[in-house]
Amino acid sequence: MRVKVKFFAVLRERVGASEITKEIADGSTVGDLWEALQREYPKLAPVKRALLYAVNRDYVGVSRVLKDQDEVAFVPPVSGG
Amino acid sequence: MRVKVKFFAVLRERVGASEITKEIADGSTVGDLWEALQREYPKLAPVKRALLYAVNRDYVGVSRVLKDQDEVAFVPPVSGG
Amino acid sequence: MFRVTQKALELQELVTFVNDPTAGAVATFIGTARDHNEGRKVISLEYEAYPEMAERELARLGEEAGRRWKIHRIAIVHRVGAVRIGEPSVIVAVSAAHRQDALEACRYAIEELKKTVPIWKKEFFEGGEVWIGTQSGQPLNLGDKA
Amino acid sequence: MFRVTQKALELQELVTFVNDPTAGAVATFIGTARDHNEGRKVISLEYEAYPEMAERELARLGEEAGRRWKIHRIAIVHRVGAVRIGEPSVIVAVSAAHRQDALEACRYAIEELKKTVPIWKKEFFEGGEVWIGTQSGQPLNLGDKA
Repeated sequence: MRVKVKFFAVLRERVGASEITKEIADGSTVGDLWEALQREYPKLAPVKRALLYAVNRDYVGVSRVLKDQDEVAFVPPVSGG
Repeated sequence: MRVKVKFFAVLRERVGASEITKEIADGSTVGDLWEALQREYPKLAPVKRALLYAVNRDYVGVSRVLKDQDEVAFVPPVSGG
Repeated sequence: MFRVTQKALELQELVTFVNDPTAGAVATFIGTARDHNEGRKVISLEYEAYPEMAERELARLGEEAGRRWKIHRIAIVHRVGAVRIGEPSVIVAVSAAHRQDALEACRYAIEELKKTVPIWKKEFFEGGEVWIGTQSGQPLNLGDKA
Repeated sequence: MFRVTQKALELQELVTFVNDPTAGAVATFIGTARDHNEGRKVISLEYEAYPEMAERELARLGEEAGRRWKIHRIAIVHRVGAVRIGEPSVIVAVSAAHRQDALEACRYAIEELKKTVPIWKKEFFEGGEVWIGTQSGQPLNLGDKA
């Protein structure tokens, strides 16, 4: 199945894209997707801290199971205001 | 000696004037002046509550001794805002 | 900027006055004439001030806020005369480098203004008019029925 | 009104939106681009958002404020793109019958916004640029040096 992945701010710059489409195995979690992305984009590999995850524009936990066509965002620490 | 007396809001309406000049004895306090005014303006006589006193635009205590040409104000409870 | 004025209050004027490049935060409070109070349907308000003293008290209040919090600038302007429903009667604007200082000083200024600054509100409601006493919104009671 | 926009923010627009004849109080907070941060001389700021989610989060925040305090209306607008020094990056406006509710809900909204709404600030300073991490004003540290 395929999901849409969105990157913002520092992650967007590291990946070099604001949005990609990614093929993943059925039953994959948000955490599985993140690990796959870390292998694919070496600059994501060292990121350890304070990421939040959103699926279809809601914050979710790392163990959330993804569905086909989900929109997934990896949210670095926010700094609005 | 003479002092200028200012009335505002409900007191102004009761006295029927916003400003008067009043002759008082040397050594009179703000409290003395207030008692004299209560005798002169019967509608002030029943006023018992929460008056503040100002001399020359500063809040003062009731025992403040007045000087010639002072500007005295009797301040009913404020309600700005 | 500490002012008692007959003119309609302009929020942006105060914000422009307090804002500066070294401030990151501006907090404002706008008191507006409300159409109801304590069960009465309010038609309009009228404010009276001891203007020279009120402006001095507003300035003191601003200085005290500056001693308590790290603020850049503060402006407090109160309108006098008739104020229509929905119109502002008072505006406080405070700038600071950090939001906590701006927010706390703004709250302090409006709270203190209501306690100490010689300004009085008369409420015109359906069926009468009344001077308001203190912050409670209750009609003024001087301890008598005159 | 919960909005993420490229356009310059207009304070009066928000205040007009939240104010109504039944409200007696409007509190606002304006975050502006400051010319210094953590010892760095800031030249300009740039904000990036996940706009659809940010607007949803702003709306949720407004609803939560409405559950916690007795407020009439709330508006939160955040700018994205380049923001020049002195210009507002975010405005919160809250109306209520009573000032405490307006002031507390306003403070709550700006505090929460900084914690949960997916918006990011990049600081352009003399000698470089940096993404800001969290409320501290510190450069973002993702646990690495990449």
